[in-house]
Order: sequence, then C-alpha cells, then structure tokens
Amino acid sequence: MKDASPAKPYALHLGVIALLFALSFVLPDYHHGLLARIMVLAVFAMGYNMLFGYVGLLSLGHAMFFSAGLYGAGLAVIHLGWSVPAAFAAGILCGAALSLVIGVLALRTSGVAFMIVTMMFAQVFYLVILYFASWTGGDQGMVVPQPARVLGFGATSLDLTNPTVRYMSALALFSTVLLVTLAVVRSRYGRVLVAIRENEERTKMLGYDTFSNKLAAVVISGTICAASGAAYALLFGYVGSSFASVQYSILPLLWVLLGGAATTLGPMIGTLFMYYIVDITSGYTSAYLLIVGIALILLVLFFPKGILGTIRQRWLGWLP
Amino acid sequence: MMPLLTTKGLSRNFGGLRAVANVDFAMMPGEIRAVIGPNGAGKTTFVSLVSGRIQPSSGMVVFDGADITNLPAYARVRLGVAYTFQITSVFANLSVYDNVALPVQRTLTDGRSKGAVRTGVMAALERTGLADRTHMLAGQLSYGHQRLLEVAMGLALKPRLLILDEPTQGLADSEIDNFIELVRDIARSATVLLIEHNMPVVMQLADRITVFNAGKILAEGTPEQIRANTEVQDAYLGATP
Amino acid sequence: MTETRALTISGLDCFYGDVQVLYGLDLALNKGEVLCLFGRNGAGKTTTLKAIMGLIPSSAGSIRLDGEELTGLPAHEVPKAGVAYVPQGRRLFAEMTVAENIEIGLMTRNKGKATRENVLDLFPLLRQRLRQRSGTLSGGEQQMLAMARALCLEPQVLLLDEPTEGLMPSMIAKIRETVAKLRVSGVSTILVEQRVDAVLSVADRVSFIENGRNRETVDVEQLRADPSAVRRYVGVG
Amino acid sequence: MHKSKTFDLSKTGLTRRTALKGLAAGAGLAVAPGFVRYSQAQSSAPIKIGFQSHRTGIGAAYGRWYEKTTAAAIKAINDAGGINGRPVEVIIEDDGTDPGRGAEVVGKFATQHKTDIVFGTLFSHVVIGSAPAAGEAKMPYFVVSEGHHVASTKLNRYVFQPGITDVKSQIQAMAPWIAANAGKKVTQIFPDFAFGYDHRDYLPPALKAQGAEVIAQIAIPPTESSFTKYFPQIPAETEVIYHVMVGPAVLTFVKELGEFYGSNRPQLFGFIDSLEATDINSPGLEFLDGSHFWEGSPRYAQPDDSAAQKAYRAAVGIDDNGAAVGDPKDVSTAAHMFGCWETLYVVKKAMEDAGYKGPEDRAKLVEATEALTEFAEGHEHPQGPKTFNGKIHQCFGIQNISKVEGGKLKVVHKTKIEDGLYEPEGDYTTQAL
Amino acid sequence: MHFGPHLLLAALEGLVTSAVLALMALGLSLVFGVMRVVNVAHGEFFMLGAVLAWAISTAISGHPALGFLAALVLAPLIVGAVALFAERLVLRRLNYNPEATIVATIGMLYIIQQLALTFYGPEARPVEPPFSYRILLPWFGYSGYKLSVIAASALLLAATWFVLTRTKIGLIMRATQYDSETAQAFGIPVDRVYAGVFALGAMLAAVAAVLIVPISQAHYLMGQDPLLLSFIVVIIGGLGSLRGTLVAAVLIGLSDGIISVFFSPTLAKIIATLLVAMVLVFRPQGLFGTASR
Repeated sequence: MKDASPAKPYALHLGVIALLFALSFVLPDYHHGLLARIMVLAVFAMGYNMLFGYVGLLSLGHAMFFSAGLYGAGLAVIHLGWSVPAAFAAGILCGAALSLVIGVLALRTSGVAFMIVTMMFAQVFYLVILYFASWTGGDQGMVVPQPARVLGFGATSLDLTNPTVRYMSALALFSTVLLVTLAVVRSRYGRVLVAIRENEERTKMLGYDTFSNKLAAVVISGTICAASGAAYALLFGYVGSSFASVQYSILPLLWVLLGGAATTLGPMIGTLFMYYIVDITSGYTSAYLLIVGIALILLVLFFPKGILGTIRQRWLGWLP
Repeated sequence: MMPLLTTKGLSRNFGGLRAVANVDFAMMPGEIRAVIGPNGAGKTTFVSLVSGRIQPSSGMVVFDGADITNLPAYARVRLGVAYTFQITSVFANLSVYDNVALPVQRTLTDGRSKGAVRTGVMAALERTGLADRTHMLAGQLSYGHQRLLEVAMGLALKPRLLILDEPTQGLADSEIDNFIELVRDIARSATVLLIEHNMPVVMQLADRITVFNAGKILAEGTPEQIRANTEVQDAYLGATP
Repeated sequence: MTETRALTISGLDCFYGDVQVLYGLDLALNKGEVLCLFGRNGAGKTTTLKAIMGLIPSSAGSIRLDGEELTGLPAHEVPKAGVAYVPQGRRLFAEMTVAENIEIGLMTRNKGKATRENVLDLFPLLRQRLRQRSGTLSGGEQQMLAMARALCLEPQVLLLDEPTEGLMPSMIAKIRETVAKLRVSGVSTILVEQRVDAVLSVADRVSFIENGRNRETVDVEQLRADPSAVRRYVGVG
Repeated sequence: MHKSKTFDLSKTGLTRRTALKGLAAGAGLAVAPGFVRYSQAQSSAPIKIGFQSHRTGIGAAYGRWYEKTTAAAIKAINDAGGINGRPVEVIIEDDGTDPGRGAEVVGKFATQHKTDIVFGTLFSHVVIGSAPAAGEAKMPYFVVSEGHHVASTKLNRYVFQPGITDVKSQIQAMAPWIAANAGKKVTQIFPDFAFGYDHRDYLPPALKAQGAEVIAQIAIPPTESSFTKYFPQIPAETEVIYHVMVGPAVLTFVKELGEFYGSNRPQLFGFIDSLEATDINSPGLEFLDGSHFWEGSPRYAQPDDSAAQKAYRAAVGIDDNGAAVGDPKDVSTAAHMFGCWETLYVVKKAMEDAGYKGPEDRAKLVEATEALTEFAEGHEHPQGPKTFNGKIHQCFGIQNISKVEGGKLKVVHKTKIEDGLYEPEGDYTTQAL
Repeated sequence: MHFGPHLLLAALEGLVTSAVLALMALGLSLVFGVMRVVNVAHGEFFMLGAVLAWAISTAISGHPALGFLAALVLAPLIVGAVALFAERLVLRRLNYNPEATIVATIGMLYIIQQLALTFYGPEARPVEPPFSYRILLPWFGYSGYKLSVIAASALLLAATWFVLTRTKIGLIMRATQYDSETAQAFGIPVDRVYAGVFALGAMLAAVAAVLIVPISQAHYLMGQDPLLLSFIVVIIGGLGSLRGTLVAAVLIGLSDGIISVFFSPTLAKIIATLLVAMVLVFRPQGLFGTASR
C-alpha cells in the first residue's frame, strides 16, 4: 500500500483474469475442470481472507457460511424448483443473513475466543444439517438434478453442466469477487479494516464504530463464502454435510495462509497450490498426505507469510 | 459563556484503588488547559473518562451542553472530542498517509472523492511538518515524528476539543519549540486539553492549569498562581535542582 | 583500569527489526558506583539495558562483565554471570505469589535461604506479603518486590530501569535509600532515570544518552555545579 | 466442448503416470507376433477401469480390501483372456472418503486418465457426491455401496449397482426371520447419517408386514464415541435390539451394551457392517455370543461352501476365518467386498454384450448393462445367484443370517431372492443417454 | 428406565468424558498458554498415544494389565519424544509465529495421520482393559474400568497440578507463560522450556489416549473430535487457568451427558454445543480468565 498509484495492481489483476480466460482454450480437459473447481473454492478463500487477512479475525467456522450458500441454493432448486439465478440469490441471502446473526453474537468476543465461538456455531450448523436430514439429505447429501442446472435466457439457455459454461461461470464469479475484493481493500473502508486489525483501540479513538465495521466485514466475508457455496452447488450439482464440517473451516484458513494473508491473489495461489500438490502426489503414492504435510512445513519455513505475502515483503511492495 | 466540557463527581475505581475520585472540572471553549500532577495522580484516567476509553464508576461528563457519559468513545470523537495517545500508538505498519487518511476520511461527508481525502491529509501533514514523509511506514519514523503524526491524526479529526496526552515526551528541544507553535495554531480553531510533564511547555502554553494529585484536583489556576502554590510545589515539582 | 570496571560496553549496535536503535554505544560502569543513564524517551536507554541482558541481539560491539564477554551468551546465561535486571514497569510474574517471584530470583544463580533472608531484611514489608499474589500489591510494593527478586541473584551488576516511575514520593525515597544501601554493599548499578532530582541524589556519574549514543559522561558533582548538560540533553529545568 | 487441441497436457500427464507400464507394454507388443497394424494395437490396448478407492478417511479399512478383491478379480479376468480379448488395467485414485474429492476423482478418470468406466465406491455420500460428475461426463459408474440411493432412481442413468443387494432389499428379506425367530418388539439403534436412514426408513414397514413392530428408534450422532448414555432410552419391553453402527466406534458400542445389560440382554440382531475388518474375537465382544448378524457373503468358511466360493476366497487371499492369509489379525470386509468381484464380472459381461470398443461406446455399455436380468451362481458370482433390474440399475441376491457361536459366524439362514424384491420406484431407462 | 438412574448413568458417562477431556485439554492449554501456539496436531498426539498403546499391549503377552501398564508408561514417553523432535525441528525455527505454527501443525497432522495409516492401518483396534469388572447397580451395570479412568485422571490431574504449583519446574513454566522475556532475565532458558512444554502437552494427550483406548479403540482418525472439544474446554475455562480447564471439562462432559437424557441424541448435541458457545459469547474471557489479557 506504499504506492498509491492504482495502475500496477489493476493491470496485474486484469492480467490474471485474462490469463485464466485464455487457459480455458488451451488446458486439457482434466485441468480445465479442476481449475473451474479451484476458482470457485478460491472465492471461498477470498471471502475468508476478507475477514482473517484484512480484519485479523481468525474464524474456524466459515464452513457454515459456505454451506449456507451451498444449501440455500441447492435446496431451493431441489425442494422449491427455483431457477438457477433465483437459487443463487437465495444461497447468497442465506449466507448474508447467517453471517449477520453469527457476527452479532461472535463479535462480542475476540482473539482465540472468537475462533472457538465461530467453530462451535459451525458445529451447531453442521449438526442441524444432520438433524434435518429429511430435507438436507443428512451426511449423504443430495444431488442437484442436472436438468435444473440450466440458465435460461428466453429461447437460449446455458447448461451449467457443460464444462466450458461451467469454467466461464466460475471465472465470472472469481473475477467479480477478485475485483470487488481489490476495490474494497483499496477503498476507505478497506483502510478502516486494516486499521482495526492493526490497532482496534486506536481506530475507535479516530471516531470509528469498530463493532459495526467488523460486523460489516463478517457479513461481506460470509456473503462471499456463501456465493462460493451457492456456485458450487449449482455448478457441481452436489450438496452435502461434509462441506459444513470443520475440515472445510480449516481449509480456507490453510489456503489463505499458504497464499499469503491480506493479499488479494494469495487465496487463489494457496488454493491452487494445495489442490495440485494433493492431485500430483496422490498420483505417485498412496501415502501422499505425508508429502503434503512435509510440503506445508517446508513452505511455511521458507515463506512464513505465505507465498505472496513473503514475495510482497521481500520484493514486490506494491502488491495489494 | 457556557463551558465546553464539564465533569461532575466523576470517579473511577480500579479494584480498590480510586484512580479518579469525585472530580468536578470545567473548561471554556477556546482555552488551552494543562493538566499536571505526579505520576499515578489520575491524569490519564481522567482524560480517558472524558474521551470514553473507559467508563466511569460514577459521575457524569457533559460536552457542549449534552450528557455524553454513556456515549461510546467513537461517538464522542464524532461529536468533536479527539484524543491522542500517551504512548505512541500510530499504525506502525501503515504509511504516514494512511494513518492520517483514516481520520480525514471519517470527517468527510461527501464520501466519494479521493481528492478530498488527499487534500485533507496533506493539510494535516503540512501543519505538523511531516509532508515530506507521506509514504514512509509510520513505524519507521523517528520517535519524535511519530509523536507529531499522532497530533496530525488528532488534527485531521477537526476536533472541537483536542486532548493531548504527554505530547512532548521524547521530543528534542528544537522539536518542542515547533510543537508549542503548533499547539497555539491548533488552539485557534479548537479547545486544547493538555497533559504534560514538561513544565516550560506548560507554562508557555496553558491559559489555566489544573493540578491532580491522588485522583483529585489539588489546585487550579493560571500558570502564575500554580507556580506560586507551595502545595503544588511539594506534591509535584519536588526538589528542583 | 580494567579491574576497576564492573561492566564495559564498546561500539554497541542494536536493531529493532530494520530500525537501528543503538549506534556504537560506549559505556563504562565502575565497580561499586551508581551510573545513571539519562535521556529522552526513545533515546536508547532501555535498549541498552536489554542489550546487556541479551534480550536484544547486538549486531556489533562488545559487552564485557569483569572481563567476560556477554554478547555471545544466550539470554538466560547473562543473569547467571551475575547481572540482575529490574525492568521498566517491574514486570513481576503477576499471577504468582510474592514468595514465588522471589523463588525465581533465587533459582537463577542457585542461591539459598541465606540470600532470601538477606533480601527480605532489605524489604521487611514483603515478609508479611509472601503468600499474596504479586499483581495485587501496591505500586511501591511491586517495585520493592522487583528489586528483591533481582537482588536474589546477589549480582555484581544491577540494572534498574526507571524504578521510581509512577510512585508516590515516600516510596521514591525508599527506593533511593535502597539503591544507596546497595552501593555501600558493593553492587555496581546502572540506573535509568528521567527525574533529575533522583539522579543527583543517588548517582556517582551520569551518562547522557541521545539517539542511541552516549554523548557525555560526567561526575555528578560536576553536574550539580553546572546543570546545563541536563538542560541540553533532556530539556528540563 | 470447443477447444483447441494443439496443446494437450493430458497426454503428457498420462505418460508420466504410466510411463513404465507403457514402455513395457510397448516392448511386449513390438516383439509379439502378428503386431502389424495399428488398429490391432488399438483393439488390444487395455480396457481402463478407474477405481475410486477409499484409501484415506473414514472408509480406509474397506478401501484396502476392496482393492485386494479388485486386484484378484482383475487377475482372474486377465488370466482368462481379459474383456473382449483385451487386458484390463485398473487405475486407482484416492477419494479420501470425501464426496467433494470423490467428484473430482471421477472428473480425473473421465478427462485425464480417460478410463472406460469408474468403479468401486462404497460410502454412500461419496457415491451421491460423485454421481453428478459421472452423469455429466457420461461415464458409467459402477458402485459397490449397498445403499438404496441407486435403486431409489434419484441419481442418474450412468450409475449402477449390479454386484451387491441394496439395503432396502436386505432389510425386507430379513424382516420375516427377525419377526419369527428374534422377537416382535424391536428397538433400532443406528448412526444418524445416511446408512442409518435406510434402516430407519425401511425396517418399520418391513417388520409391520410380518406382525412385528419397531418400538423405538435411537439415532446416534456421528461425532459420538461413547454410547452408554443412550441405552436407557431402550424401552424395557424390547425383545430385539437391531443395531447398525458403522465406523471405528462400533467396538465401544458393543462393549458398552455388554456392560449395560450383562447376561440378561434382549436378542441382538445387527449388520456385520459394524464389525467389518474387526476380529469378532476382540476383547469385549464376548457379549455378542449367540447374537445374529446379517452378512452379504459369509466371513467364515461354511461347511456347505460352493466350489466357486472356495475358489473366490483363495483368489482374494482370505483364510477360513475371513482374515488375510498369513495374518490372522488382518480381518477382511468379506460381507461386502465380494461385490467388487461380481461387479467386475458384470462389467465384463456387459462390455462383451455391447461389443464395447472404447469410450465412444459408453452409451452402448449402459444399455447392455440395463439389458441384463440374471446372474447365475458360479465363478463370476460366488456369493450366489442374482437378478438384475435394469430399470433401477440394482441387483437382488440372497442374504445370509449368521449366528455368533464359539467365536465364529455360522450361517443359520439364507433368504430367497424373492424375499427382497420390491416395487421399482422409478425407471432410469427413460432418461436420455 | 426411571429418571433418577438414567440421570446417574448420564452423569457417570459425562464424568468419564470429562476425565479424558481434562487431561487432553490440559496438555493443549499448556502449549497454548505458555507458547501461544495453536497446536492443531494435538489430536494426533492423542491418536499416536492410542495406536502405540495398542502396539505395546499386543507386543506384551500375559495378563492384560501388564501390557496396559507398559503402554501407560511407554506410549507417553514415545509421543513426548516425537513432539520434542517436531518442536526442535519446526516450531522453533518459526519463532513460534502464531500463524506459521498453525500451518506447520496442520502439516504435522497430515504427517502423523499418514504414518499411522501406513504403518498401523485403517482399522479400529481394541486394547484389552487391565481388568474387566462390571459393577452391578440395581438399575444397570457399569464398567468398573470406566470408574477407574475417572480416578486415574483425577490422580494425574492432581499430580500435574502439584508439579505446576509446587515444584521448580512448574514455577519455571508459569514464569515463562506470564512473561517470557523477564523469565530469560532470570536465567530461565525459555527455548528449552518451550520444548519441554510441547513435549509435556503431547504426553498428557497420550496418557489420556492410553486411558481411553480400552473403552474406545485406537483408530487413525480418532484425534479430531477430542481436539475440537479440547480447544473448547481450554477457551471456556479461560486461557492458562488450570482450575478453569478442569471445571470446563467437567461442565462440557456433564452437560453432554445430561442433556442427552432430555433430547434425542443429535438434538442434544446441538443444544449442548449452543449452550457452551453462549457461555463464551457472554463471557468472552472464559469462566476463570481475567477480563483483559
């Protein structure tokens, strides 16, 4: 943030988006499909980063926001027969509403207590999904039927199960959230969030209602994560409780820490890294988790602030 | 004329300790008031109560005729009560620009224009002499410059009451002279409440001085009156060399 | 000369992260004297003490305790060599009792009951509070405990960082008295102070620290005769 | 998909993975007599089966034995000339017993390994999570999961379960025996997740039809590792406790039940799923003596075992106690893993019926599978004869009820196929291919 | 069953849960409190303890008590050594940076889990209890071993409490926890204390695992749920408060048991979790934490 000139960061981000667009035409099928999935989950990580990276609030409960979107959209299609846009909106709304409630309660705490409270609320959410298994399909989950996953525009329609459409939809969501994140981070509001992270007491004494600002950040973060969940349900056709389990709260944390907290592109890098290291190593050995574990430790030893975070610190100070 | 700030029976206990005990205090708009007293006399607790950083055990705070006792700190800032910290607490990892932009953008009502923020920030930095350090990280500034940055941030809030808690601590002599000029300048548009140990600064700046001791107001008056007050001498100044 | 020196610092450079705080600092503490470090906030006084204790790594220069080089030692070996530290703000183990704080002091150099008795004799007040949680002591009592804890090392060199900060006058007097007593018993002390009166009443010599350097070291008599140096470096008068 | 084909990473990816195998095969082909034309090489290239395996995660114990059984079946098939004269190659990917990863793995088989089919999944949430990916990739997906999800026709036309009977059918087939031999008042204890729901939903009507009733249902949360506190909810008049507990906590469950009741217990009827891969002689399980279990295929060798059953056991490498030959502590998942063997033979049959040549024939393969109706007991189907309903993609076989006696499981009753038949709930064949 | 006996049973079950949880949480609390490291791998040390207990007890023939006692001594020692190794090799090099240690301990989690899967296998394996005595109450039978777990845990907790409050080692650990810099100034080798604390924390988890493994079984995924519960206990109890940790463990164990009397199991879990979360919402510093840290 030392360099106030916006040209470089925007050029970089647009470049990344353009690269991802171009990749759609050259990637082999498998990587094409995998990248679509990574982009959707990177949105989850970006939503997480919004709160963790910029406001400094470590939540271990973001799986609930992701799955609020997942179930909000998925169940709207399955039980109510809603169209894709309506279901997507429903998923996002569920995430926004849930994050508002959770925010109001959890923000009474801070630090490790915030971490544990969010984890417990997420656990409640997970159990609620199991408890209402007759609607949610419990741990088995439910399939969002293929015919329902079509986006109609009058006469023409876009089939979200078509790989290219899916890739482009994922890219559209990813780009939107990336640019929104960049804009928020560079905005006055973003400056306030960072100020809260750096010194909340001081920020209060500059006339900021830090509670409301943090609450807004929780809601923005939760909503972005819900958008990712809703997109996941609609693009990949499955809703299930494993996405609400604690692993899916730890994963975005891991992705963000790997890529670099409080960097706009870090979440994507972290998600990409984690996905490919699992994918590649599992092809060579059945004991791939060992290699993943060692890789994580090596990475954190040499890139203590995450990949992009360390690059920014050492070489490219202008990275947003 | 109505006082800008009044406290009535203001008290705060920490455990068994009465850090501030039943303080009645008033200051007029436009004055520069210094609060002095030995360490632990309750000065910082007192201004923390005024600014809303801590809640009183009893008593009330009235600002510009309105009871603000139950207002949270940020709301008091919005009414015009600005506080600069005793220990430097600038945002060390943010640039000098961003440090000042934070208070500036809060006071702007148009909410949009980047130019307005820039103008406001630069104005505050010019006034405090930090304009040539805009893009440095605040944590890399020298101690004295960090103190000035604190003041710049306070200034940028366009306060009606600016509370400065030991602003000259750690400043060099030359810096102190400039600082005195700066406070005089600020006082043209705002009322200043100053906690200060450096007696020459206090004597040069203050219209009136309030002396705290053991959580209570020991004396109040013009610099001359205070200088002449033997009780104050005993409690605070101790044996001068 | 060396045998009269308790502690010699020469050419010390210290950094906090990227920011240099000490620039080739030189300092000499004679045996049995009270040397006062005087200077503004941020001048580098506390950093000097922490550097002696090994709590901040020094990037250049040397710190010799009676001929023994301290800079290479890990932080926890420095107190064992005989340097005791009373940090600014006392830094007691607030959740622990008075007795436990003293116990930690005794453990440092494996001192026993006799030391404990000596120290408690120096601060008889603490004897009645042994089982009290140290965080609940008054400010003055806490300062006494902090000094007591340090004296449990039976140190050759004692480092005191603003021991009178935030204390009421009677307590300040008590602390000064103790410093004076220790000097009589042969402890060499470095005292960081901001109050001129405190300095003049207990110190033998005064070093003026400014911007991470030792500008000048003067005898306290000289300073009494001509206090202009104080004015020059700290701006009080 | 409209994509440039100038830069195809997948080929290099494939080579990397199978480089050694490819070299060996290539060398073999080069010296083989009659290696003349490219098309011939094409037709003798291996059929690739993607095996979605639970190597890690909660299903790992099953996954290991599914892999062993599959390897044995593939060896048997290849030794007998492969499928359509082509060798069969299995490519294994770990799904971590996670539905999200499961779907990715199906995608990986479809687009990177370009396998002909995907096969082998057990855990129902992975099946359901992966099914959409299989359907979208038009990838025949043969699961060995025993859940009712395939037969419910809520998945899609590419998902089959031809090697193992589904739970709904199992329950229906066994209810008469329970009502007649164990007791009329039944309390169910089951995990509060998918596998448990099939039991929760299908047992009460099945028992009711036999004049018995379920008087209490106790669903245990999946995070639970201790059960005693739920036992007081078992009504005192209970005659039979019908228990299904999957996962590592099952031993605790049985032991605690033993501590709670002592010798004075109701009848116990359980699903061996609970104790798959677990030694029935483990300390604490003495309590199970005299109780009954459902078994798909019997774990212990039975006196009346068919020759096919004996051959199958020998091929997979399990001894008379159902443990790995040479390691009596390594107990198999015998009641389920036979499904892998049988499914592969169904795949072989369907591919041969369809004249399957490559991925372009997948639709034909689906139709050929749907056209199957009966599997005779024998080498291909050692567990017993089966019928297959192409409309619901589900097979129906016989079930075994075994009694724990002297530390072994002894089959005391075999159901008939007809006992387990029910009205189809839908028809996959009406879906487009 | 009548309400009274049902409640008694639920309370007994709750106490067993509490007993094991308290030990494990205590280990986590030490690491968390003294080193400020969020040890995500703590559950894996627990699992490792259980797996080793199985390996040791099956390797020793004779009366089951022999194998069990050997496991009770050896398993924690081995786990402690593993933890020590991990601490020296990784955590120290990270300067105990809170964020980096989260990633590093997630890495350890993967490594330990995979090693357990590879060398121990995916099965759940039982360990024979040192004795099996069923206590026959008028309404139900209860495992004598379970009661002995409560007693053993109480004993170990008391021993830990004694070490922490009455010995030099405890003094050194607490001094490091409250103020590591000042501790160094009094000759405390903070670096070595951290290593010791990390090992001790892991050993407590391993002991808890050895105690519980004759009741439940050793399984390579068994670490996760106790880890989450331990985190909850540590925070609810108030960071660094031994008493708080104990009270929170009992509170959580008992509420889990007793609420299950009134509601269906999953609903009971939901309510119990929500209640405990609310405790934290309205008392963010935990039950015995001080208001500001």
